[in-house]
Amino acid sequence: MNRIDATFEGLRHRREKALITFVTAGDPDMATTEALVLEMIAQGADLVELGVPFSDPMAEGPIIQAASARALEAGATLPGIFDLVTRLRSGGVTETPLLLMMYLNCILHYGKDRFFEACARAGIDGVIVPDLPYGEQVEISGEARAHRVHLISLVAPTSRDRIHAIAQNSEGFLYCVSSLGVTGTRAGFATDFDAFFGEIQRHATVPTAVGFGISTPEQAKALAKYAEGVIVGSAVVDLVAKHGTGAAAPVGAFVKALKNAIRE
Amino acid sequence: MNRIDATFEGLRHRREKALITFVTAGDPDMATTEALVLEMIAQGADLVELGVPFSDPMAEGPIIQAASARALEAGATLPGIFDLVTRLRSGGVTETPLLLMMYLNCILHYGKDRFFEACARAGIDGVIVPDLPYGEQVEISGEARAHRVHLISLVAPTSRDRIHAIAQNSEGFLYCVSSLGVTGTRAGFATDFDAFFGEIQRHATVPTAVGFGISTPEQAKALAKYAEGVIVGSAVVDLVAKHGTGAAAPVGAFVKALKNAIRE
Amino acid sequence: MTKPGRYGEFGGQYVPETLMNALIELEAAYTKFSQEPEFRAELKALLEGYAGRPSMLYPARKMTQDLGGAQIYLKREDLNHTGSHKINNVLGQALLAKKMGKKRLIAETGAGQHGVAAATAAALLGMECEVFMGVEDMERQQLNVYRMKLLGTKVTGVSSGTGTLKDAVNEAFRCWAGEADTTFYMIGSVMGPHPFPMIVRDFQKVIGEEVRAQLAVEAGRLPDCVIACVGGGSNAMGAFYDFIDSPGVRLVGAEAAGHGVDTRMNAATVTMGETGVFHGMKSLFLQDDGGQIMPVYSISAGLDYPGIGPEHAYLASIGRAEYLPVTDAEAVDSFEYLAKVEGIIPAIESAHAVALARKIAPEMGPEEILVICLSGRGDKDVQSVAKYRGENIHE
Amino acid sequence: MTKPGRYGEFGGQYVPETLMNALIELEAAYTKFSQEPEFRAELKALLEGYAGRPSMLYPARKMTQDLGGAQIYLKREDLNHTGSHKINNVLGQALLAKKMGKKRLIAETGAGQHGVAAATAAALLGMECEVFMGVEDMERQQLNVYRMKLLGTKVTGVSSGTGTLKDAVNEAFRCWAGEADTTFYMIGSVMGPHPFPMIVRDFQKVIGEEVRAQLAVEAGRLPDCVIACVGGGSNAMGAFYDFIDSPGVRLVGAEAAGHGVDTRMNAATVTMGETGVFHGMKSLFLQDDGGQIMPVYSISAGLDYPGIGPEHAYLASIGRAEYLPVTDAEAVDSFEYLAKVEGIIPAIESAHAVALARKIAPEMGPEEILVICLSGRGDKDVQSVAKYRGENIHE
Ligand SMILES: Cc1ncc(COP(=O)(O)O)c(C=O)c1O
Ligand SMILES: Cc1ncc(COP(=O)(O)O)c(C=O)c1O
Repeated sequence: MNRIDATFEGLRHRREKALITFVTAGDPDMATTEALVLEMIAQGADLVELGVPFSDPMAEGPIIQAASARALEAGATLPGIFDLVTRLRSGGVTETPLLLMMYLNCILHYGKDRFFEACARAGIDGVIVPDLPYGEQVEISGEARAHRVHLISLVAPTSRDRIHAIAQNSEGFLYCVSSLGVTGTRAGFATDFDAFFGEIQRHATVPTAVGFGISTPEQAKALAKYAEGVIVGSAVVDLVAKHGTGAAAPVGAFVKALKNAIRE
Repeated sequence: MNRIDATFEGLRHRREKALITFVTAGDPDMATTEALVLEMIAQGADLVELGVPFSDPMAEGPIIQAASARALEAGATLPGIFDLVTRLRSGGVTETPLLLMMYLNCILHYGKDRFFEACARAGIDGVIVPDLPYGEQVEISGEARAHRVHLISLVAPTSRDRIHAIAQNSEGFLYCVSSLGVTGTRAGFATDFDAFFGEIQRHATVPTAVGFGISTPEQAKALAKYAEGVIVGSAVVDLVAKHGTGAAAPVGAFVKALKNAIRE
Repeated sequence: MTKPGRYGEFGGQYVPETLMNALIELEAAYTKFSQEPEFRAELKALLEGYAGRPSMLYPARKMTQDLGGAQIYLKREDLNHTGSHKINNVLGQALLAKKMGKKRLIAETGAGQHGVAAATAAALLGMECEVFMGVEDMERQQLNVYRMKLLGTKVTGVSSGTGTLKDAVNEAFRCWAGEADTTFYMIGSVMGPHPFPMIVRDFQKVIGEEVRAQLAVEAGRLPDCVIACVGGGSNAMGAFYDFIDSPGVRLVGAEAAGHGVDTRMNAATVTMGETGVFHGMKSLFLQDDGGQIMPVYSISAGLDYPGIGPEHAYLASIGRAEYLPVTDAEAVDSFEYLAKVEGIIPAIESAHAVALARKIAPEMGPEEILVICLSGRGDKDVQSVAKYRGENIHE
Repeated sequence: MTKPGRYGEFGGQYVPETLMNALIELEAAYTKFSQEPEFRAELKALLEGYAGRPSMLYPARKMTQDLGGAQIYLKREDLNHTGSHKINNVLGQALLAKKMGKKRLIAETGAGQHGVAAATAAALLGMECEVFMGVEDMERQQLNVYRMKLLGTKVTGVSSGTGTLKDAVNEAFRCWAGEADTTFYMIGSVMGPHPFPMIVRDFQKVIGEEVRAQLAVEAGRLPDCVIACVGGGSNAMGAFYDFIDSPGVRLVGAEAAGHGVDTRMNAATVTMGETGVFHGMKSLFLQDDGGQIMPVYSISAGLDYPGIGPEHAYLASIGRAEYLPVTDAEAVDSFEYLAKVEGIIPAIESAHAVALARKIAPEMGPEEILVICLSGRGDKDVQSVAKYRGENIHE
């Protein structure tokens, strides 16, 4: 069983919400990323997304754009990230699902089949491709499935008629975008969550997780009630930007606060 | 009798050619111009042209353009030039014809009638207006005649069919332009002088003088055979440019050489 | 074309889910309005009564004589209002936006050509407009920035990435993702996710349609060869489209080879690129070993784009059109050539097409016809050509 | 007109005798060729097939609505090849020169507009060309100098006088006087000695003739008012001429008032000038107390001339046309206005006409028609307007 499915099943049994955190791999270097992943898991992260840096992260706001640029500048590559994942898996991270968040071109360039094979070998459980909307997923869904890597679907408040189909055809979990625009931290949300999640939950066949713009424990708590999981990205990356190689401690504290907030 | 007519008559009696020299009035200042006129007459100039500086001397080459600009810069004005002429006339220049060479706009701006009256009063015998070709002379010929000032006509190698009419209607002397283009010093002449002067002399009712580009005694001598007079301008002005307020001596020597050359 | 939005394997809609609804809405609106006689009449009125269409098809007699081959015609997009073919597209898109009830237009720009055109259309139709422009480009093209402001448009600097065109496109998509309900994104070439490549091509295909009609009158027949420069590919697609189904018409795109395709300093996408996905489309892109999009270079700011419209990638893949590289040196040479020979200073982009024509025309027969799409005028490029020639010019 | 070459007391041929033959030859050749169907057909072909005529008559609906008076039309000379009405004149004169068997063209230029047009015509017709330009102007307009060189023209600096347009005219006449047998002087406006004002007017009158024909179709009637800017006066004369005998058409010229007619920094010839003789013509000129030609000033290089064509002086003297001063401030304001309201960046020269229209249109009725001659496009002026507004722009 894919670790993502197992994790959500375990959480459901414990009546807990999943905390999903994100860091850009290789920002500021791979060693820091490794430490961050371990610390986040230690402090309560249930799933971890590793951002694969891309020159042109179209769906990202300034915080993750900058992290991506720093990682590329520092020499991050996809093979290097697979190495990191391999190290994490052999270093004790056996249960926590690890996902890659990355742009399609990097997958195509690496070779679709070769890519998913590498994912499976290293221990990647799912892939989030922000520029691969439902409808274009056939591009890589066959290869993903062949290697038992979940291709995570995203659904947005503007998905409207598409919500039904996306929800019904998702695997792992359904990434529910909590606000329009790009990733980043936000003071508030304009989305009508009751309506949005009402529609999603009517059709969802997998757990849901909400993300995009969640930056405080309070926001995490408020949104957790709509979904089975909460995703926090830019707020973590922002701490890495500020603390660099010494980010593990502040990130750990932040993750702990987030987990506490959604546990209550 | 107008001094121009009297002068050419006297020269004819003496079988001499007229030497007509030109300086820009007020270059570098009025006192120098006064000294130059006296010295040129002393060294053999039979008629003297005073250039009235104009902002845009369209018929002039670089030498006289520059002199014109210097004179304006130094404050030369038409009233100042009339004063100079008045001084010359009362200071002993009683016989030598003095002419103004100037652009039409300065005459019109001063007032045509007022202008010729001032000429007559100061002792100007003729006016050469390079931008008033035969055909437009009616503009001021009435006023000139009323004040007994000769309006000197110019004729050029390109005048062709016009030579006849210009020659027949000229007064004082006929200014025969020895080369195309503008005033200035020239190494040689492309004009077919035999043909040009043959045509002129067939129709001329007044003496002829040749000018435009004559800068050496040799050139003066060579051209003198075609006409009753030779006009030298830019070469004199060039000496003034070089010697400034001390130009009288070199200009005098040059004029003497010219007169000797056309006397032989 | 295989399915809507696909050109062979190329095209598609590779955008964040947040944008999908906007694309669907756009496609629906375009399908609806583009078939309405009223929309078509209004657009025609704008093209003829404002942009100055039809643009002249000019028989370049001296050039023809000088090259001694095919009869050369120049399709004079440079005579359009604002000086290039870009106006065709923005008038179409702005009108569509207005019909869709959008209040606000956004656009990306590289050197500023599309930005100025977009700002012009916005001013004319009385709409709010914001143009995204890389900070590097803003610094290099201050005059065009000021021009857009004169036209009432807000210019927003983009400092991410290389601070150039591709980053401006990224930022425009990001902005659009946040406010697609009120805002219309006017993309500048036949690129991006479906339906953009189709829409822009449809608004530009008037170029080729006019060429066909004008040549029918002038020469009673089709051209034998049509040449256009290719940045994103809008003027080329506009010039080619009407001839795709006429197999006798050779279609040639001029790519910017910058310092040469044997260097890293070029933008020759078809020659040097690989299939990939970027800016919402599957097409050919210049990429590095890791699949990162490469910084590109050309003396011509308008050709300085690491990708190409998907329909071009398709035409290249099936061999229907050829795409040949032209270096800076060749383009500058042809810029000077056309000025001297025909008294026409072409855009440096268009000079790339002229350069190919100078190679191809002499190999053709005197009864054959070659049409160059002169996509824009070169006033904007005089300074950089002077600089290229080592002359130091300030204004 | 009283006698050939005279417009009332204005006009004439006040040139050195050395030039008279050239003027006579020119008049004879013009009289001959301008009546020949072949010449007329060739010129028509150049105007339509190269310059892009007829130029559009554009109904400026937003401006009309904004001003709330007359219906405003813009005669779009800015869409011509090279971007202004100047091309009409140079194509006519260059063709005439060719017919006369001249090998060489010369021209004067101020900011470079006429020079670039002249160089263009020379390149097209394959003739040698030399343009005289004040050294001050060359320094200020390096791009246009380079543009002329690109077109194959030799640019000769004139350092005499103020080193500006009037000195360039002087020098062109001086040059012509020396080589009129091989050389044709293409003057840039309706100025200089007869027959130049007539010839240039004839080559520009197509503007007004087209307006008449286009309005007949559009509105079924004549305009009530025609407004044009006046430097030497060629675009204005071109726009006015066909309507002179239609007394219901009000003709208004916009003069450059620079910093104001109460300062010395202006070029408002009719408002502030006096009758005089300069550059071969009797007309109105700005002169000082001694009859010296005054240095003039305007933000618009194309209006920066101390005189006006003699036919304008005549129309002013008989009250058939009005000439009103427009300051730099008003012109810049209208430059910005037209950009924002219609998406058209006018030449700063033409912006003077727009400024008058903004005053006159509101006083007219909504059934009345006002035509502005938009003599050129404003790309060339963006930088100086930015500077005027205190923005520091470099390229
Ligand atoms: C004059 C001109 N030609 C060509 C291009 C390239 O664009 P496209 O390939 O979309 O025609 C540009 C882009 O700015 C341009 O300004
Ligand atoms: C665009 C434009 N308008 C007007 C003028 C003024 O000339 P004219 O009065 O002869 O039309 C110029 C001169 O350069 C010009 O470039």
